[in-house]
Amino acid sequence: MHGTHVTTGEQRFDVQGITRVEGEGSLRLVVRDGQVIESQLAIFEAPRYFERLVVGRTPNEVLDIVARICGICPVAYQMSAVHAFEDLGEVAIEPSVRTLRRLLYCGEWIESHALHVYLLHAPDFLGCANAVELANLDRAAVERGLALKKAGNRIVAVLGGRPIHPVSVRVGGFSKVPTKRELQALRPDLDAALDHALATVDWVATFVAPDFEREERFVSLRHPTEYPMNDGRIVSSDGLDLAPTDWETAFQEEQVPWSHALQAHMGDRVPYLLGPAARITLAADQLHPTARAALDRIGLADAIRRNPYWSIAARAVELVHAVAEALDIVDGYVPPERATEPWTPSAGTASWATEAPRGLLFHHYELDERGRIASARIVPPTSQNQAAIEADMTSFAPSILDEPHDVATHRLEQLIRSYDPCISCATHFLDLTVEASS
Amino acid sequence: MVSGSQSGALRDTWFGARLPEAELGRLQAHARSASYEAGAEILREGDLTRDLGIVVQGRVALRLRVPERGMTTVLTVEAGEIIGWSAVVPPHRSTSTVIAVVPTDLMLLDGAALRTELDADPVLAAAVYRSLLEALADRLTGTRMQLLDLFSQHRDEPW
Amino acid sequence: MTGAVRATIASRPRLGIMKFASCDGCQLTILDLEDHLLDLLVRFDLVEFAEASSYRSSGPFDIVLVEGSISTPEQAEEIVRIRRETPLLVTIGACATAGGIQALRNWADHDAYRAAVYAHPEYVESLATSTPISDHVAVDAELRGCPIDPGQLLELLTALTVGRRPQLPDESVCLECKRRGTVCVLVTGNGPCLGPVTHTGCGALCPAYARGCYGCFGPREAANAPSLARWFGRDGRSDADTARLFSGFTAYAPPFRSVIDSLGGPPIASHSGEDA
Amino acid sequence: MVMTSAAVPGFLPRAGLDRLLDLLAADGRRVIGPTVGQGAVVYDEIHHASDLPAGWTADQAPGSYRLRQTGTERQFDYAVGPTSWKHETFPPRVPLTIGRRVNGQVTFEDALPAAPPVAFLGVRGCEIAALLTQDAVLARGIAVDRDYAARRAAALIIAVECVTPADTCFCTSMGTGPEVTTGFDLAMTELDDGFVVRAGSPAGERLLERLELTAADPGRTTAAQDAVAAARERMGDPVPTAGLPARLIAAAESPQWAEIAERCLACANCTLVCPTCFCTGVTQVSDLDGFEATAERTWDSCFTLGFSKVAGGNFRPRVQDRYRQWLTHKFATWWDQFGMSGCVGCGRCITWCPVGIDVRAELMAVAPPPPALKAAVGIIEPARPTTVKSVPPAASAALLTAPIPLPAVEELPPTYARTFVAERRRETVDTVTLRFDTSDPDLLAGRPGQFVMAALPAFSAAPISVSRFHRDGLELTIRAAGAATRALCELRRGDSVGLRGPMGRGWPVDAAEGHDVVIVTGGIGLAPLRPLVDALLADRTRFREIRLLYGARSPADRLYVEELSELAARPDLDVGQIVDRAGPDWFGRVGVVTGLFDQGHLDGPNAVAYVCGPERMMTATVDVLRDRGVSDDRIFVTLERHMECGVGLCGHCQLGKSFVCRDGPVFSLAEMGPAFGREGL
Repeated sequence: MHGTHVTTGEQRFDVQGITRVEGEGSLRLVVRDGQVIESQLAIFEAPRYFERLVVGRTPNEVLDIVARICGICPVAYQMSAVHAFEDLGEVAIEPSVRTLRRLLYCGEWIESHALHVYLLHAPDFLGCANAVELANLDRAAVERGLALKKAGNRIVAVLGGRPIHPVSVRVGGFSKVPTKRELQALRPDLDAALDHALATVDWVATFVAPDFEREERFVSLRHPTEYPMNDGRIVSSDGLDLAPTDWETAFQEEQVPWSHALQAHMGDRVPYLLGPAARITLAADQLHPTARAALDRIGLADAIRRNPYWSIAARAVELVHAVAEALDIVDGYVPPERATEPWTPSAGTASWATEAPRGLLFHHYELDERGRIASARIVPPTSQNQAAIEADMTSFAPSILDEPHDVATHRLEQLIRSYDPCISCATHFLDLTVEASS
Repeated sequence: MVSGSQSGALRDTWFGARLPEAELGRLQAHARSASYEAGAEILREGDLTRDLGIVVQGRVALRLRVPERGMTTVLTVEAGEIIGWSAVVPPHRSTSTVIAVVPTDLMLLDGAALRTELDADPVLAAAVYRSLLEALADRLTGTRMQLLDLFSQHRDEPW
Repeated sequence: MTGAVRATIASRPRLGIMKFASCDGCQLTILDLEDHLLDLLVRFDLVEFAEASSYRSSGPFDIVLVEGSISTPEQAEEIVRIRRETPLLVTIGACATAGGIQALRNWADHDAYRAAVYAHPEYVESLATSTPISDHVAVDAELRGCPIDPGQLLELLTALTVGRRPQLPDESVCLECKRRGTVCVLVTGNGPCLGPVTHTGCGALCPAYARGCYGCFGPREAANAPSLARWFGRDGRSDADTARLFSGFTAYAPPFRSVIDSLGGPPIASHSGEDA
Repeated sequence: MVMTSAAVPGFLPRAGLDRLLDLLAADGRRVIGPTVGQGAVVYDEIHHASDLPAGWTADQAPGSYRLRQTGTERQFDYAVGPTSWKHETFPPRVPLTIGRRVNGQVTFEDALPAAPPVAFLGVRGCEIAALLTQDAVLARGIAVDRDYAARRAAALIIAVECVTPADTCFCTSMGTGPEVTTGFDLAMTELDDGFVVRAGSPAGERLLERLELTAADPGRTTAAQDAVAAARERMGDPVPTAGLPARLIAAAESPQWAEIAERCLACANCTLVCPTCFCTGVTQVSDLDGFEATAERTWDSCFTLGFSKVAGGNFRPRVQDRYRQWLTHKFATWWDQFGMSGCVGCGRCITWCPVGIDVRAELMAVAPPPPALKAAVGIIEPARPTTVKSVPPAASAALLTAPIPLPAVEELPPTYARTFVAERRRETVDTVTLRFDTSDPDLLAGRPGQFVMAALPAFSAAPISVSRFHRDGLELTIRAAGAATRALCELRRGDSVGLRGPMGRGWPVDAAEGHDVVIVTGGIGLAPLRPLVDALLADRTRFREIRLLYGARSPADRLYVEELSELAARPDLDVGQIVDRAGPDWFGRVGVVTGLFDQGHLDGPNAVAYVCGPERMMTATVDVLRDRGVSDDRIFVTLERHMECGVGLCGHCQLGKSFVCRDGPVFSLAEMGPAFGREGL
């Protein structure tokens, strides 16, 4: 549904219902006399009020509920929440439980990145409308993507029972932890997945990305010894350095009139970008050696930083990282003594940030004296990226104004997809009703 | 329709056989017989029902007009059974169209005269109403069974 | 007989997959049928699946799978339109079949909800309720669950290609627990479990992971939720705590809803976070 | 050193248990026994004695099970837990057949997995009784479940006497324990320092010899006996069983059923933990095109709604009906079916009921014993006929060669005769008649009223009445009522289908000899009566007047229209037809089928009636027949019930004491008694 309204001196690009993104969104760009006067990423996603839904619930109930914010990255929501509650309760989880949490997250990264790279994003580079068409061109590639995705899903399913909305994450650990044998059973799939992930890196490196560069402010977690995932400090490409509990000291959210969106920004109102490109830019030195070598081999580190279309390469490299790390964890696994550490809910403030596949995900809860949620704030990565996406659309616009309108519109849509926006995630913040244009 | 006075027949019908002897004789005066060719319309839905009828021989169909489906037969009445009970029960309008399916002989009792007799004679009324009630109850039971549409196929699943 | 949808490579039915208020997880389950995905998709003409394909269609369809609950005025109109466009409408997931977790707001003061999340609630248009699709239009079949089970989804799609009735039993989770050898967590005291009154389909997941079922597939036929609720209350559990057990992803489905009501409502109230 | 022999029990020191396990392993047997897992004593693979639940027991109460440590080294101090041996002998899912269908041609092949040797360690008296009970149902009746029989034959039974009954146990009342008396290879009694071991079969004797035990001294032997006796003492007799079956049947209309349904969740836990419940369904696992499908036998339960579903309806929609079916079957009709009780008193259904419904209390509430009986303690009806002998498990052939009441004529998995469609005739908009050519002698030997199971890969096998027998084939008239019947209706000439049968008991033709015959039917119900008409007319002189009364929805919904006209023209047969509604071009009767009785005289006391149609139609017809003086033993009806297997093994079609598929589908009203037309049976 590509709308086009060309008036004298004015070009409008409307995509009502961007496809191959999670959830329902639209974009609008209005250019008048060469100047971008409107650049909006809007979302037709009905609000579901999760921050309200969790009020009155126990922390463990919250883990089940917040997973439902997003079907693509439920683990991310469980992770930010569970770390927040454990931080508040000063629960010391066993190292092997902590490792299992990372493994669970690896599974989700693999599943989410494989989905985006193969089924949602790659069709753009190869001129296809979907994965079925892509399979007609290159069935082996799609099957490779599906195998990767399946490997990720299997990790989540072994640890949490099912790939979407897994059930085992509990404050203090897991309701049940796998046996050594159960994890070992993942190995054949993961071995194959590592080959697939490396092949993915080489495959996407052959793609031709539109010529577009800009300087971006990146934000991600950074940990002294690990690639950012569950733990670390919040850092930015221009020097920010915060504890994961302190996101609110540097960032604010505000509601913009054309959107249900609560857009996040830093004090200086300069947009910032989260996600694979940010992590690769800020923490490439922590990549698993196999992933690091793959990144070096394709030589796209710079392109990832400058050109948003190359986020596909960042995801491919992170696929290698997640599979390689998962293999290491499976091999070194020693089941914990206890699946769950005992824990008593208490009053206070619980907050934490982890790295969802799409970037930094911040949770903040106030708990009452019975340990029930009194208030909540959940800041998903897509809401934080929205301003950066709109700014990039503005920068990108001049390069497509001479293209035929539908080509230009398609380019814009592609640009949006390269950020892997997760609109369902953004439940509580996104729902832009596009103002009626004449 | 061919009409005639056939006074001997009422006693031989299911309806007549149940009447007390004295009353039977009195009703006999209001009885006449009628014959219909196959396809003849005996009564039309909505019309005034002038006679209570007893099928002596043949078969009549009770039909309702269903605009989407045309005329639908909902019941056939066989020899020995009654038609036109609305001749006795207000508002005396026929609830269906009655057609002779095959050549049919009816015994007809004049409705107005019958009603007058019934009002005047509790013994007759008791006997007639009882027979009518039984006939109607039978018909109601049958109608309920038909309503169940037992032989139809339930297809509430799309597969 | 006529009327049966049959999907083959030779005659591909027009398939639409769409969503309302939801997390996308049930649609994602379609893509999670990794091993069968490509073989399945060639048997359908996938004319609408915005999550995974750039082609769009507003109808007509032969089959529509709908995810999500109805929670805005536009959605309430759109589902009526879609129903007109398809002979076979299948709802997928707890949001579409029961209203989802967001249906908890049906007990609450909606304006208070909006104000709690948005500084400018006047910008946000949404219904006061989140309701299942079947509250708005007739539904031909449903896949339960939050999210739906990939096995059940494959069974549905396979049944459509083979031309048979999908095997989607409406029985308790307990049967599956017993078949897979999981010991009853309710009886061993490892937590309250909604399995006995919950619709099967997940493979009895939660008890196998050492926790009670939280009812994400919704009430099964003849779900005797009041009896189970009385049992939960037997060992000193408060009505409010029993109510919270039923106040999950299918809370608004009738037998659970009435139990919640009888126990004083779900933990979330419009005016405060108090639950009794 | 005195070596043990068959006659002399030996003593196995606790430390010697691993030697027993090693011997079993050396024989290639997997050992299944008790171990602690998931908060309970469950049966799982046992590799070492250390896998056993040493020092564990459990406190059991209605709806509650809690593990508890005893502080001793004893390994068998628990009462039965959530698992039963049927997980091994009758697994939850077993592939039966693989069906393939290519270009309209079907093939079926057996898919049963192998049954490798296994040993069950720690089998209790009540559990042996349960195994013997399932033997009677699944392996010793007129139909044999081959998978069960093979697994059972492959299992060595090592019993351990129960000396620690739970509060939920009542084997003493059911006459199944606690003493282990039969049906075992080895039986052990645990003492503080080891086990007194005795053999119960040749295989057990050989094993005992190889254990090279010293003879148990008299002190130990006595201690072992005392321990079991003490267990019996502790249990008492909580369920007076004298006269219980009759009392339960008499209580069919008790208000107590509805009261139980207030609490019962119909979750099916009781039936699945029950070691004797045997009901199963068949699940089809097919590829995307239905070219290949595996039929799996799957545990089912009479508590699910789908269990009693038939096309367009359900026979047990209410929970109270389902509970009544279960309890009545266990404690009453099981006797009629198998000559024994279906309950062994293990108490699992009590402990594992999520809301603690106690079957002992419900029995007493529904069918209270007469006051005199309550007083007379110890009057226990023999719960298990002594004629049910143990099955020597090590001798696998014994199970199948032991005397059984009737020759095993049917088996699961089923075998289907591939049969080809020779002719296809459309009867009505949704009904076709298919003529099949076959030389299969079984199929050709069918009798009027019998049915076949018609199977297409990927679809559940459908019971279809034979609508005509030919010298070289048979006809099936099929209405597209569901997916499977629709697929059958779509078959074309030359296509093949798997047929099995004929099955069930047909119309008793001889019963009509010398009598008037009235055949009353409606809709598709004419199909199973058509062979009866054929049979009557083939031997017309044996019968007096024959009247066929047929009701249909509309003239166009009638089957065999031309044939009916021909029949109506015969002087020796009276045909009445009636439809529920008709257009103006119909000159026949309109109304209900019972209205046809007014057409002429019915000499009730001299008549035999055959009735087939929707149940509501049949009850109305039976009312008229009885009113006209036809006696119940001369009124035959045919019943529709959910059927999965067709041979009395899946349990779905039970009606009171009968399996409709095997004992019916034709019954006389006299046989059915008050069950006919009653809600929820």
